[in-house]
Amino acid sequence: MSTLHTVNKSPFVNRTLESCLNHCKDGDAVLMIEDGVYGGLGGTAVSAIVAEKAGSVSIHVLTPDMEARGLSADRLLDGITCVGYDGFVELVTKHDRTQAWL
Amino acid sequence: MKIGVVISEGPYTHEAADTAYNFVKAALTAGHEVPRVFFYHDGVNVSTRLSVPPQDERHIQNNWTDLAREHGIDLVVCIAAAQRRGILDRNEAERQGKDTDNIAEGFRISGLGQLIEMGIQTDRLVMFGD
Amino acid sequence: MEYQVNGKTIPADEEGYITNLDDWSPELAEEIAKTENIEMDEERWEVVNFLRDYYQEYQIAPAVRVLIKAIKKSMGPEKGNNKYMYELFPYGPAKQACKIAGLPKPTGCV
Amino acid sequence: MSDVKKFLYVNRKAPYGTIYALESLEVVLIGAAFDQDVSLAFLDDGVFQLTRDQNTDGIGVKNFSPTFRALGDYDVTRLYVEKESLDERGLTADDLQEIMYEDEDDDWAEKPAIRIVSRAEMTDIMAEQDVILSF
Repeated sequence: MSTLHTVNKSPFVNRTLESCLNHCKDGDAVLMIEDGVYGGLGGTAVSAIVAEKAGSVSIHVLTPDMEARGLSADRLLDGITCVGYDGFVELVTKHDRTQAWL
Repeated sequence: MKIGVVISEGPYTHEAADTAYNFVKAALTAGHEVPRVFFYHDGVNVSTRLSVPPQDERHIQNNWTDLAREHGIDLVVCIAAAQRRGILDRNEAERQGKDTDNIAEGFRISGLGQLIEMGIQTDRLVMFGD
Repeated sequence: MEYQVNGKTIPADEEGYITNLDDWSPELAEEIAKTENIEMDEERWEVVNFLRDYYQEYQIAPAVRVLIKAIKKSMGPEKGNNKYMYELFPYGPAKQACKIAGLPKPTGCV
Repeated sequence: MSDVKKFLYVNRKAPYGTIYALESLEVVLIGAAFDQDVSLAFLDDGVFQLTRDQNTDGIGVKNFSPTFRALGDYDVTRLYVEKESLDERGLTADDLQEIMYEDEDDDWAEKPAIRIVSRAEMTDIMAEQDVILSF
């Protein structure tokens, strides 16, 4: 049993990403969408807490949202996977429930 | 798999209705079923047929109306949230003594029970909002 | 729609729910009941007062099943049942009793 | 599998600044009619929804905090509040209003509906749900 968590907030505006990561269990997945994609960048104020979780939790970024914001995959932290909307759907079906961190 | 979708933020201000639209299209392409999309909070504003975005922008309401027609999706707008924000169908307009309705084709106004029912009847529930 | 009470005009919506909840008075309740073809008696006042107290305390009109359960608890099973409630208010306690009690119009959820 | 699903309403936003808290409560009240296994979670700014002495006279907005006390009538009897979220905001359990329910299985004894749980417990509660609604 595992959960897909979605985060759509920039981690520099509020602590939603942090709260999400604090409530993940091993084997869960986090998908960063909309402004949430900024949370996947390397070299930021939140990179360390994301990197720390990246071992026990799989972390993904929605490619179309990333591209819309002019970010390329090489700016992402190691271990983060890019997915399209089809990958989003796959994550939803693969995990037992989806929790949106709105 | 049956996937239920909730949109709880208004169109144009927020990306939620767009992300949900792209997600639902991908889910249908992958062979899943999306029996219902429930609109709550400012998400109910997606359903007004009176919006007139510039021609070079996407028409969020039309997109949903077309997708629903093509795939038989039940687009449900929460009545309590809709009444606060001035979204009415003909019945409600008459009941409330208003001079017009404004709900777009393909959408219907109903109760919050439809949201709970969707949670019970689908395998997954995905929420898009702010 | 509007009601006349003691020479004052009280505005209401198409379905007879008063526009300003502060306008409510027992005399107005009698007026609203009349337009619903209901004669206010002790039993009906009991329910209307219960609804007003409930609203005062919790800021919501209780769902019908909650109302019936609560009435059963405070007034006994012979009053806390559907049949009794619909005898008093044929079109339903949510619709008629709430209107007479001057509570907000139910949004028609569920 | 039974037909009853576990529904969790996750409340992470403060009241009044936005409508989410109020419209979340509206879903809970309607959803209670469906005989599912319902609980509420309050974490992050959501814990502010339950504070005592809310008075909205000055802002002209309806005060819905008393409605939480009606939840027991609707058979909603579990309000999980995260301890760490309270701590971070300088709150203790005493800052929250008292919300009681009557336990049908225990001769209608009055019991507190608010249960303070740790972040780890909250994580476990979330992980055992069928449906999570976020507000």
